[in-house]
Amino acid sequence: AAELASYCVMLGDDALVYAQRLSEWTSRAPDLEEDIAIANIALDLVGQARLLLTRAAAADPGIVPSLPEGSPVPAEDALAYFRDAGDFRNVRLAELPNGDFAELVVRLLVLSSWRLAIFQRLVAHPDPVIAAIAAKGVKELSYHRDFAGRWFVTLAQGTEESRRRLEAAMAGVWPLIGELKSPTAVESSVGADPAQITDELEDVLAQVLSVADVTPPDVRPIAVTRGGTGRDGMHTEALSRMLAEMQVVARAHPMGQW
Amino acid sequence: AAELASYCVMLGDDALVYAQRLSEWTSRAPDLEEDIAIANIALDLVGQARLLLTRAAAADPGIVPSLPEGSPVPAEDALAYFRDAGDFRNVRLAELPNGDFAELVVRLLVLSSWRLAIFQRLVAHPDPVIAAIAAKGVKELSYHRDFAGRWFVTLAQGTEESRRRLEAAMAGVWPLIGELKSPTAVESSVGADPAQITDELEDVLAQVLSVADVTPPDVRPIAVTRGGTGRDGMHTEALSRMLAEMQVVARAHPMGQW
Amino acid sequence: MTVVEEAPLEEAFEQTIARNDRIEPRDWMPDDYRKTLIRQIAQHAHSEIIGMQPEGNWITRAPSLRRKAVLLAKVQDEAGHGLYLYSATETLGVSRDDLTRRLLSGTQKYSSIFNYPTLSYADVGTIGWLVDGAAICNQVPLCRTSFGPYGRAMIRVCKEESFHQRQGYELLMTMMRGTDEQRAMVQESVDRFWWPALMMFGPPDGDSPNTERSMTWGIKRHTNDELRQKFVDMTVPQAKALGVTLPDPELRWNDERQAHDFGSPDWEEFWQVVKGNGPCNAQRLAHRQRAYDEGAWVREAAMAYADRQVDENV
Amino acid sequence: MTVVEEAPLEEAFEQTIARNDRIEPRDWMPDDYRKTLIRQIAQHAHSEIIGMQPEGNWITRAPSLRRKAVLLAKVQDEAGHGLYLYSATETLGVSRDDLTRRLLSGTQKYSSIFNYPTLSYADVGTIGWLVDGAAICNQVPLCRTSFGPYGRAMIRVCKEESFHQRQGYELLMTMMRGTDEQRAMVQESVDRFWWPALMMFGPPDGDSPNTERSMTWGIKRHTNDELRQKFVDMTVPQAKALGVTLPDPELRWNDERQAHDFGSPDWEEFWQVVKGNGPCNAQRLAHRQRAYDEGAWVREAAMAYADRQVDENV
Repeated sequence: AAELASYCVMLGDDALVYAQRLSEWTSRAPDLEEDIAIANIALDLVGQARLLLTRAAAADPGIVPSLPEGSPVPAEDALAYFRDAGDFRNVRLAELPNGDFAELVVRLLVLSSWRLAIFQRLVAHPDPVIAAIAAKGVKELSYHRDFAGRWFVTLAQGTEESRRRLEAAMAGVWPLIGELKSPTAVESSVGADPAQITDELEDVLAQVLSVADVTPPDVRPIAVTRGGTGRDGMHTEALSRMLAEMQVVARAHPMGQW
Repeated sequence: AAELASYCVMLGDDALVYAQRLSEWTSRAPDLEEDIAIANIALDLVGQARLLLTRAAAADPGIVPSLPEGSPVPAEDALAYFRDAGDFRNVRLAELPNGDFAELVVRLLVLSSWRLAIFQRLVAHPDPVIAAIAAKGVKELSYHRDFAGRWFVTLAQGTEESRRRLEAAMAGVWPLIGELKSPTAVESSVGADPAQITDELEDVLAQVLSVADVTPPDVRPIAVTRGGTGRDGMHTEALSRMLAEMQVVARAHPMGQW
Repeated sequence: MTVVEEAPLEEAFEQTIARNDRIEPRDWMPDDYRKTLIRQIAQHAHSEIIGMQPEGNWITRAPSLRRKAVLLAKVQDEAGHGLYLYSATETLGVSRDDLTRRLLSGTQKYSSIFNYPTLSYADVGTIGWLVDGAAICNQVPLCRTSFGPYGRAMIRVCKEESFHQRQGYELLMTMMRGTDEQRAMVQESVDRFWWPALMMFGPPDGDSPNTERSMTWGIKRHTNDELRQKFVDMTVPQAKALGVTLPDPELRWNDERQAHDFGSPDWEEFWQVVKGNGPCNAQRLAHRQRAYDEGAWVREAAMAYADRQVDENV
Repeated sequence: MTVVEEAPLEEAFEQTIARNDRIEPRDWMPDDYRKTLIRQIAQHAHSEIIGMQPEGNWITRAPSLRRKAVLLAKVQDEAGHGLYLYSATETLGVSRDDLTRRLLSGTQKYSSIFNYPTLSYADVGTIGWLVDGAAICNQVPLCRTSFGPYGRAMIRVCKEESFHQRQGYELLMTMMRGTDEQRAMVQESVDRFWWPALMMFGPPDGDSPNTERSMTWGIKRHTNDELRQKFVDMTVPQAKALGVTLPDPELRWNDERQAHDFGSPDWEEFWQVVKGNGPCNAQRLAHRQRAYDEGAWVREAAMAYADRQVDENV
């Protein structure tokens, strides 16, 4: 149960943290259609995060931060709003500060392709709640990946400027893909087969890059340090800043009703 | 005593909030010399804020936010870190998000000229603590104003680009000068003579603009609304975001020692 | 189209209006009617787009995941409303890009309410309750407006805004059941938004030169003061149920009129904000301008890509 | 300068070195000596400048006004150290702008420790205690280094860094007297920084090809492993006084050696970070590049203005 909870927190935090970055785009997108689409993706991910954090809390109530006696804050919000950065288990790619629209497209392509590969396999997970969450998520993530894939090709083949920006964005995102391919013990034991996921991620990216006629950037992955990675609670400097903003109202009112 | 406390909070918050904006510049200035100078100005203002908030708390302990029994947080920090945006009394010009270096120069010129005009008069204030704070501050603020004034002239007469940026910055700052010239009842009764301060501010700005050969921008002041201004606790959307960051560690540890 | 032909066309137009039927984009319409419509629908569309900012300001700080989802969806709906309304305007022969430029240059306006800042999470609720409430009062009659695409867009918009209004009211109701601090937040927010909400109906009828013509054309169906009265009468019992005080000492029930008497908003403030000197006018336009500028390369890339696809298919 | 003249010059240079006297910028020096010095002093200057970022990350979140002032002053001192050290390098005939470009292009390095992130306020204390502590061990001998401007700069730098180290230790000590959460923060921070701090002395002596020549020239005065041992011996009792555990199960006093035995840092990680693949390498350089680019118009304006003043005075 502890492992299952831990796994749900990982997947939930990926969704929660990246949804927060996507929601920062609201009213800032290149056009109304993209503004709506990005909000939609953020909404889907918030929904996934809620289900997964709730499942995690049910599997192991011990992981839910304790709040003052009588606090009406539900478990999903206790987890989202009352953990410090070091207790988050998302991959670091999810938390990086936003760049330009090309950065959004590249990061979304990578994260949604990876997550879709995971969810497609979790549909058959022995835990029926996770299987149901995955079944719903597969539809959502297919849309996210399509949106990112279409824009990836558009930017690659649009103007010189858009291709230049796309390549710069890839150079920033690629070094963090290694973390997606390095499963923790919990993921290997409770989750879908990491080797299959990695294969599918690589296939999908290769296919999109080929359609877009783009080569992978010549960058090296960020090294593993004794400190560990996002899955171990070792994050970039960006996460605690993001959480300061995300959690400020909730933390000011631990007894609040919303 | 309540009025004196309130006045000290106003002057203290102007310093605290603008120091926070200036400190965001650290490691981002155009060159090392400016990085050092900006940090120095921020340091002076943090120092002024500490003295003024401490004086305010001594004059009226009722204004200090209450913390859990036994908290070691001193009054200056209780005021700085445990008030919400609506309880801050700084002018809105102090809290605006940072722009480019030209924006820094223009805003610093206005705020330091204004504050120097106030402090020069407070040197003779009947409250000996305020008089002493002012005496120390006058030296510091003269340096701040000189720094800003020199850069104002440099940017005005540097390149076309620097002049364009300077003028854009003035267009952003000027609409908020009206608030500096509209004293609250407390300022009129406890502080230095507002009419003299306004005159001096206008004189100084006119002089710098004339040396720089720049005309004031053609912009209208932000209107007074029933909501009031910064001095009434009615701020821009930027202040609560700034405080979310500034206060996050302190608020997470109300019983903490630092 | 020559002058000779215009007489019967104008007659047909006026008959349609008189019958309370819809004018459609392909129908003949007087130039002034078209211009008035473009101005009004565009202003409405701009209001939706600029209106994303004050509430959007709190998405990243929403205090629960449920509220974050609700707020994201709401702001997304506003973008959607902007989209339909720009489409309705496009049937009158102006492009969205054109209208965006007019917004950014200040030649077209948006609702002044969005030039006030949002200062606490309670503002999200208050905007739903009071601002969307006032908007609905203004807009429900527009579902019967004479121009077809506008009327149909308004039916959809009004439906969604009623939903938003209920959500806003429900947030405030929930907060009022919470802590003392939360109740104080709600009251403080209502204090700030009450008067600006009343100003949303526009200046008093005596100072509203366009009202009469718009009513004749069936673009507008009630005067500003009528709508304001209706809004006050509708809102007072809601405020009571919520447990907040509306910040107007003159507000009281008038048994004779069977309506509430109420104080007068600060019309000097109203005109200042309309003229661009409100607390957030510059900020709102600068935000939109930045998004527009930063998106330019993306829109260009999309066009270049689309052109290439067309070329390849030829 | 011809070959004929070089022999006596070289002799004078070597005599100066042998006497432990200073070489001054106007003195003759071998090309390799000059290059080695430029590389070393520039790397040191770059470290100060990049080192502003990890601590600067917490200035805006400092948990008390006193700590905010202390941290602002410290980061400001680092900028100051960068300034003196760039000036020392300039006496060897390279400009600050040149060196900045070499930093940004990655052809000159900075201390790898700054490629680790700062994740809590305790890191401000830990950096003062361990990182400045290690830096001082490295730098105190450099006060006697053979090149005059470098040695004199180091005297000032070391004095200020000792002060910073005491401040860092004092912050940790204060936090350890605070709440359980604060104590946990300190321990977690020490766990992260201990091994990277040990790596600051460079690779084991066997893998450090430049050490010997630098020692012959009096640019360097102790080997990496000697300094590392000294640091460990100095730090262990401080850790005990603080009440934190150093995360090395092999760490223990060796009575025979009268020194501590300790484990080996992960040298694979060390080389990865040196090669640019550490957790923050890209972030640190991108930050510096952005500041440099965004400041370009200001530096140009200042030069244009200065040129104009000179012209007017001619």
